[in-house]
Amino acid sequence: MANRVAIVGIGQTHHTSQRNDVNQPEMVGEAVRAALADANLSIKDIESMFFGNMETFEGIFLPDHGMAAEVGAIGKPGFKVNTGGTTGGSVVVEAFSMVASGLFDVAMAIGFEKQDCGDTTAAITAAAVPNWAKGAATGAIGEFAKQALAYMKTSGAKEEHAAMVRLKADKGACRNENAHLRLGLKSIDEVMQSPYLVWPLRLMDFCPQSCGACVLILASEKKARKIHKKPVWLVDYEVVHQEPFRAGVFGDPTGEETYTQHVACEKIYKRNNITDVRKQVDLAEIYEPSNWEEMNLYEHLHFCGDGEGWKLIEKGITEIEGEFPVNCSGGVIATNPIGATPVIRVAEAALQVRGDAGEHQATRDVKTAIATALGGPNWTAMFLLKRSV
Amino acid sequence: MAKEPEYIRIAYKAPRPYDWSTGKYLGKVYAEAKENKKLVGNRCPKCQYIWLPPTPVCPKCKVDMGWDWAELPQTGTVYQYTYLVYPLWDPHYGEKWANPYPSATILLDNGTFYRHFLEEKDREKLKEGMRVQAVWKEDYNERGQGVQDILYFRTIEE
Amino acid sequence: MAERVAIVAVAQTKYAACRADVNEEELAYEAIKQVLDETGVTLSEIGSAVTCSQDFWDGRTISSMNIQHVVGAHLSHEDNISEDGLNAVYAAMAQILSGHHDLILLEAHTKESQADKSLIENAALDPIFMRQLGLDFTSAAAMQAKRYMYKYGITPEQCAKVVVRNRANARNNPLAQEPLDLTVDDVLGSRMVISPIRLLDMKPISDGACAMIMASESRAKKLTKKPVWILGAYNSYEAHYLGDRDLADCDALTQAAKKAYSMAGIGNPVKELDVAEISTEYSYQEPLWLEGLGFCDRGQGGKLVESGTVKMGGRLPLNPSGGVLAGNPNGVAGMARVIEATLQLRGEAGDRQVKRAKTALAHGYTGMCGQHQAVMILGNM
Amino acid sequence: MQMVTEKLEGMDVWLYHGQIYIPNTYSAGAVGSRFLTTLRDKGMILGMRCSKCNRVYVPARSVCTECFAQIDEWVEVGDKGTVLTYSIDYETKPVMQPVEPPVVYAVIQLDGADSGFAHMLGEVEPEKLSIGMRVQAVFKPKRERVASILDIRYFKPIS
Repeated sequence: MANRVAIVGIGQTHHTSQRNDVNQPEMVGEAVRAALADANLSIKDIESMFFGNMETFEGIFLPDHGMAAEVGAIGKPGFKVNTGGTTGGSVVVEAFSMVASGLFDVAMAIGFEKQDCGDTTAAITAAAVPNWAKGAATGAIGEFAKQALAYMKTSGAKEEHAAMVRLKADKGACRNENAHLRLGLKSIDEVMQSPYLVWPLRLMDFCPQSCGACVLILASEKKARKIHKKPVWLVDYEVVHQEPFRAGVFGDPTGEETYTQHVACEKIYKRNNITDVRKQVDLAEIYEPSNWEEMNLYEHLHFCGDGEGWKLIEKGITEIEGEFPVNCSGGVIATNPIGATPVIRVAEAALQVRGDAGEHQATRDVKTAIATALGGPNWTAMFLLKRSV
Repeated sequence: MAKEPEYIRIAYKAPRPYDWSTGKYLGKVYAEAKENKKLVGNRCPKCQYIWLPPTPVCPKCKVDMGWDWAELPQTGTVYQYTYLVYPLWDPHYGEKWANPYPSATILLDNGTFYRHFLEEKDREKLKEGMRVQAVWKEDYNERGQGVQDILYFRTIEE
Repeated sequence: MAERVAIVAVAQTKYAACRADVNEEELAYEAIKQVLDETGVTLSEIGSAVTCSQDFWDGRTISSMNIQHVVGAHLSHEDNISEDGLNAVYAAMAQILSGHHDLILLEAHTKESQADKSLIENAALDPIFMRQLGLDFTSAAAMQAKRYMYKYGITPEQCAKVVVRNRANARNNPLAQEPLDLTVDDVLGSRMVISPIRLLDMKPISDGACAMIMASESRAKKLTKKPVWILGAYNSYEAHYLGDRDLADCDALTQAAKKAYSMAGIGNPVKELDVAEISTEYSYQEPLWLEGLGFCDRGQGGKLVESGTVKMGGRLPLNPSGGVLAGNPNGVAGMARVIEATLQLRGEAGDRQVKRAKTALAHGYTGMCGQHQAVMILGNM
Repeated sequence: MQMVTEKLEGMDVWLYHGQIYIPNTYSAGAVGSRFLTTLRDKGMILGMRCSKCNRVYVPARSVCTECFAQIDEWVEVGDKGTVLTYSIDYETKPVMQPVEPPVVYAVIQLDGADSGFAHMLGEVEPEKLSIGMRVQAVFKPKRERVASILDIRYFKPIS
């Protein structure tokens, strides 16, 4: 690989369902300024800017153009990417490539979604092939409902386990001042009594629609050490897509499919000599649109064996004070401004590695972390972060 | 407490029209459905899997599919199902809409997975493994909408 | 740059006013199949796909799902760039230079005929201050044209000559959509659409797709005898709000060009470039962009476009392909420019071949009044 | 909306004449809201000055285009100005255009502003338009104003 790349600036807005006080460009500008402040840089130091957003969610075509002034992009190079839920992952990959390639020393990855502009589920429904599966109209929720069914069937997990995941997420979110849903849940009963959205998924089993933005500043090795006292090294990434028309998009009842998570994590673990994930990696921030999917992802990312995901949550292993904390930030089920969501995963993992996560800092020392993105028909983007190289 | 300033929001209600083409592969499905009430997919020359919807390239083997068509059985087994509780905004219909029929992943009897709706709306009677059969729109003039020419899959006793 | 990045194979569909006979996937595959056949590369070997499409044009959220089978993205890397196609080439270049990938398939497609162009463009405008006025890119472009003509004395005749030359050049390009024998009077007599822009000042509605294979230097040499190298590339944003910049100038393009020249070691573009393919959806843009590209001084674009310099056989032939004015879809246009430049540098441009072409420029832009400008320099040495 | 399909002649290919329809609502934000409510309530056009660049932007916005500073110095600009450029749209676009064609668009430099202001011209004869002509805002009657950029009906020529 060419140049080493480090995260030297992290900024995000607070995330919430409605932002009337700002328009979309101003909201993204908040995160840009927060990242600049974190890196102690001025906008002049940023050599290039890359944007990630799902246009149909806000109904704004070329949104990067509309915000050029508010984010300081005028006169700077960059472009926008769109790969569904993994968009925020793709934008980190583009910014990473631009620095690793030597084309730039400093690049900004900007993910954003202002979901009070439109109807997210409607926009996701528009992802169906219009002259094929028209009228399916269950959006992403329907797919994750099927995933939950498949997971129950193959692993033997109970609804209680999904509720435990939700409770853990809320504990993290309540300690994270930027998180969207901070419910203060006291027991799993509160989760299991929430109404059904798409059977068997309940309201509290699924992620919200959030407004928010998250920005990372990436720098080459020679610049990184000058910019930040605690650069976090983005040592590896992998992006894996897949065809969308097999049995289950997010959950495979046949047990025969290779998942994108398998391909992504196996490549990353192999390249980085990781043979025992929970021993060699200290923490993960993963993209779990539903609590059921989180348990699924534990298995697909090889945090445990197949069918054992629910045991990790039952034993408290993935709690904030656990042996292998997952989503100390509260995760996607608490906060989901889609284009920003994967950038937040990387940002939160980096904050943990820096030890700067404040109230939601994991109990154990975090030297190495994983961040993932999920989107489209179960696409994966995955990143490995380290304190030292 | 300071009074919140008046915040303005600007609303747009403009449908964007599209003329989506089936292309020739999906067009073949439309033709067979309309003319013969047949469900067809195309077969990968390498893995022999029959793809629905059809595609020019096998997604898994990544080879050219050629033009090898196979008729699919219209009976199968419900592999998974779910149903919508709240109406959701459907961007194609342009209104809030809840399909009254449960959505299912059906394993057709040849081993191809296919998603469609189930006629059975009684949630108590839905179960995985139930046997189902396609029910077509009978009026020729109403067909011509591809797989929407199949109204739903009906529970069958065997 | 230590390792160089090569273009290994290129292909385009024939551009057409309406391709209702295919969907996006089939359209894209027409081009992709050609680059696979030419190189013998299989989709399974492709490490990464960089695609270029717009959800608004495809009428589908996550429009890259439309083509993921035909780019071989199953259990493989795909990124989708929602900007002009030239930026996809730039993204692929970075992926190769980063060492993460050494063989990349690129694809861009748009079927403009299936959608309402004005409504889509209107959705790009700031929804608070501009969208409600009902502006689209053409009505905004007309204001840019008016301002530019006023400020620098560019004439409708000079703009008409741009159309005549581009449409005539297209006659030598078998894939061009609308090659035409036109006179200046034909252009000036065509229907006024949005004053001062007439029907023939605009590109026609267009459907089409293109594909490329790019590789690292070592990989490229195994795949082709005629690699084309990317020598420099850069892009830049302008301000969005129409009143925030003087529409008669194009600072972003000046910036992008300067940086791309400096990467490629080019001091005098008109002398050192052999051919240029630039994106112009409207005739006035050619003289304006030429100023931005530094081919002439500010305000001298009008004289340059009617001079012999930019004609076939001139010192720096412009758009031998017929350019975007002869019909290329949004999003595809910039990648098509890279492809045409590549064909010139490979000596495979047929009747439109520029003799002894060694260094070429490709330009693409996205958005209202050229808000996002991208420049790429290519060479065959 | 029912699914309407059409078979292409001579081939097994169908067109689906459909739509994507998702209503959208956009927040103007604090600065944009004050600009719009001032249009509605006072018939007054507000700009924002960057104290560093000394540039006045209209419509008022929160960030300086030149220097990226966050700006908050409100200034009233004139309702009269000079046309920087214009175009005349003869096309019919009923869904998106607020008035019947031809629509005359213009960028106008309002007195006291450093940036142009994009809007429409009215009460004009197309052949008498020119860059540099003086124009003045014509507001809708107060009861018709709803805090939108269209509370200004158009700009009309003045001598």
